[in-house]
Amino acid sequence: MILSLSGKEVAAQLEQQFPGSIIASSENNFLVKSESLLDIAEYLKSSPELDLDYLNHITAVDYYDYFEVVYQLTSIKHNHSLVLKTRCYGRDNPLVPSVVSLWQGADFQEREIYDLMGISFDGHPNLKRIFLWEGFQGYPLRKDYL
Amino acid sequence: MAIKTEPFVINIGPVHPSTHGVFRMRATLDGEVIVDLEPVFGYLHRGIEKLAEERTYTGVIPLTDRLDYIASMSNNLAYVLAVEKLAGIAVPERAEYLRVIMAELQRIAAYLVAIGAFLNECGAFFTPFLYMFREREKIIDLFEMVSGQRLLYNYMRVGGVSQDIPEEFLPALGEFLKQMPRFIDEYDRLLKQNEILLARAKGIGILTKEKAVNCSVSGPVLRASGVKWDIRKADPYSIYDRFEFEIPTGEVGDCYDRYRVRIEEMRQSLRIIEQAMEQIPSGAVKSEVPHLIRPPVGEAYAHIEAPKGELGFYLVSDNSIAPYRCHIRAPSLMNLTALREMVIGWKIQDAIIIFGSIDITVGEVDR
Amino acid sequence: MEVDEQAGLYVYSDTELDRAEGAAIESLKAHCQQAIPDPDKWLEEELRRNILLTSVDFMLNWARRSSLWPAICFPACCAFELIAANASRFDLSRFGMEILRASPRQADLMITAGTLTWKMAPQVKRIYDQMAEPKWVIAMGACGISGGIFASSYNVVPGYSRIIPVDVYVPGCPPRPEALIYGIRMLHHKISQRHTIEG
Amino acid sequence: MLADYAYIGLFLIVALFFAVTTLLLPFSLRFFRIVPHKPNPIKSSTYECGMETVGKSWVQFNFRYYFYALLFLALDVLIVFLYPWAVNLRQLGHFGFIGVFIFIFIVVVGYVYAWRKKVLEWK
Repeated sequence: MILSLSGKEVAAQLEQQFPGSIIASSENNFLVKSESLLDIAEYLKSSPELDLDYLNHITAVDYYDYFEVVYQLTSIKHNHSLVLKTRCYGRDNPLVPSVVSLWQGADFQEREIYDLMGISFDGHPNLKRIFLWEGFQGYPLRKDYL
Repeated sequence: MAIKTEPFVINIGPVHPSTHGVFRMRATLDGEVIVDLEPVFGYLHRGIEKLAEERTYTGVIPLTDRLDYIASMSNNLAYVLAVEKLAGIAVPERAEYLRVIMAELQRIAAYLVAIGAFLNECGAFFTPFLYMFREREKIIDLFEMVSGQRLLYNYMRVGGVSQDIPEEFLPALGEFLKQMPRFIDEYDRLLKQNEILLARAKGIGILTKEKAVNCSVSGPVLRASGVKWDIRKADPYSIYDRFEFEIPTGEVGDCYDRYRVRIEEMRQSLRIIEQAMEQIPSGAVKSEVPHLIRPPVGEAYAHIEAPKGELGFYLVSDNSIAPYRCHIRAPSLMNLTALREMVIGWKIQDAIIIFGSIDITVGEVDR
Repeated sequence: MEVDEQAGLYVYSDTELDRAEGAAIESLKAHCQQAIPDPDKWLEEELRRNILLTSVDFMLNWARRSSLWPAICFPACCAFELIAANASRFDLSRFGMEILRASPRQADLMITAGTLTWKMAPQVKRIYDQMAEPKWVIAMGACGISGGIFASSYNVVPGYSRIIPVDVYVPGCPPRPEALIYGIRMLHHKISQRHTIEG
Repeated sequence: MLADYAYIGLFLIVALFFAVTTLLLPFSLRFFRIVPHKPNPIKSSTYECGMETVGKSWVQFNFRYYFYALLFLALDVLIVFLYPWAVNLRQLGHFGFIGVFIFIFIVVVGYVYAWRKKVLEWK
């Protein structure tokens, strides 16, 4: 049975290493500032007892006044999983650091979020539209897309 | 003195017999060796995630049929599990067993198509494909008996299944279970030591264990690389913890291992169906669920072991009748992440075989 | 991806290619807002009566009708009903259609099996233009007729008749192989009325 | 003796007739308008899976493919000479028999040389 780590425990562990970067942590997920996302993810992947080496999926949800990017990570060895979230504000050019350097599986998913939701990921080697064509106006999955 | 050769760009394009649908690879070649390969998606992007936001929770089920149209029972199951997890709906026993039987039959049908297409690309032009389709027609008859449709069944509902099985279903299923193992053995005997298949598939397109995990590959491709990770065992959903079956894994992770893993998994699926047939109770097939479900505000992620890999649905609800956000974790798209590294350095015909052994469905890649 | 600068070889950069393809899609989308009328002049009653089919016409129509080779244009789910129709159980080769030609040069029938998106539209139009005359089109499935379940999507062409003239529509989602075979029989009736030698 | 040449003449005529008809058939069908003739620029462009072709195809490719053709040519010419020899083997007697083997030996030496130099295998 995949044990889904509770956000609170992991937040407690990370509090001293990354002071002030954890905004909120509820029962099953764990919200992080987007600036410190990369090094928290680096820690989650490399720490031996967490060892979250398998990225299940990345999703973006449009809550009108902010975008929420959800990462679901799993450890194949310890058989536990964790949901990591981050938020980005502003509707013209929301920005989130890219985790392609840690998990190569994030490559196409981040391109898809950029293509359909409009969130750009800095540090992504080949960020361009994946499903729609180059001249397409607008980002279809946004709530205010006509 | 290195021979100066010029690269040559070719589109293994959207309309191509071996790209399993409208998938395009822009390959740069040096002679016949592939120097660089860029997959291009989007030729079947119907925007299912946007359409799901304008339909009720029950209305999204026909949309999920058309995702991976070779395994639409598994798509239904994944979506329905996500909604039940979100809304906290219990499912009666008989419905759980029916779902397991349908999902495992669908896995066999999807693997038959996968192996048939893979051998078709290895050069056995259409003979194994017709063999496979003859067996798949038997499974489609069973599905037609249950749901009335041949390909896109729309059979499962939130809280159970849409209708009970007719009484001649179980004897027909027993008949199918009797002669399917014979077919798999005969087919395996033909191909296990086949020199052409060994020459074409052994040691080609090797995906190492670390690269597979790092590229979030899942399903038979991950198990062929030696990672023992099957969601039916790792995170048993519905009632998969009541059946015992093994998880076959390959050693090297080349095309031949992927083929072997799929053949072994068909046998394991047959075992699961047998056990499910014996233990199936009678009773209701659908719990009382309001037609317009209004799940509480919140989010849920449920994933199953679909024939292509880990198929997951991430649902966000704002207590209205339509899902606020419905993201689909498409295993076919993830499995293609490693395609570029696996293919560079090989010849074109090996690239076609490596692509065929990953076995994607473009409906699920582009959504 | 720059390949080799100093030798002045063709340097292909994918962004420039994508932009060109995007422009082609935009122009096609702007151009095809109206459905192309179906070529069904042969249906009018009085025209059918006084068609005097010469024996050459009869022979040609019989030859063309009984060896229609479909070009593969396999976007989505209907493709698997088309393959099932081709496989051993429904066996399309009874009608002389046993081989699905990969290239449009050797095909004279295009069975459009699946949803058409705006990104795929220029390619399907190009395949149709590259097929040799005389050629026919069967729009298979609800998506081929009117965009079907995905008609309200931002990226789906509402029906193949927007970009290519369609001869026979086969409804269903996906249509059963028997329905497809009935559609093909209808096409056979249409071909047998065809008047080849004009004037 | 003369009659034998008649057979060759007849054979030549039939071959010529066959070649000419297959060439002229499309033009005559088009002339009588049996076959519709509607050329357009897209139809005459090369078919590459529904896409426009990218770049040029007159590229310099590896020399090994030319080796392949070279070896085939050498061995094919060898076979062409074997046919007349095989037809009247009995009249030629021992002298013909040994002569042909010397000829075959010469060509096979070239083939073994190419084989040892691993020209036909490439990873």
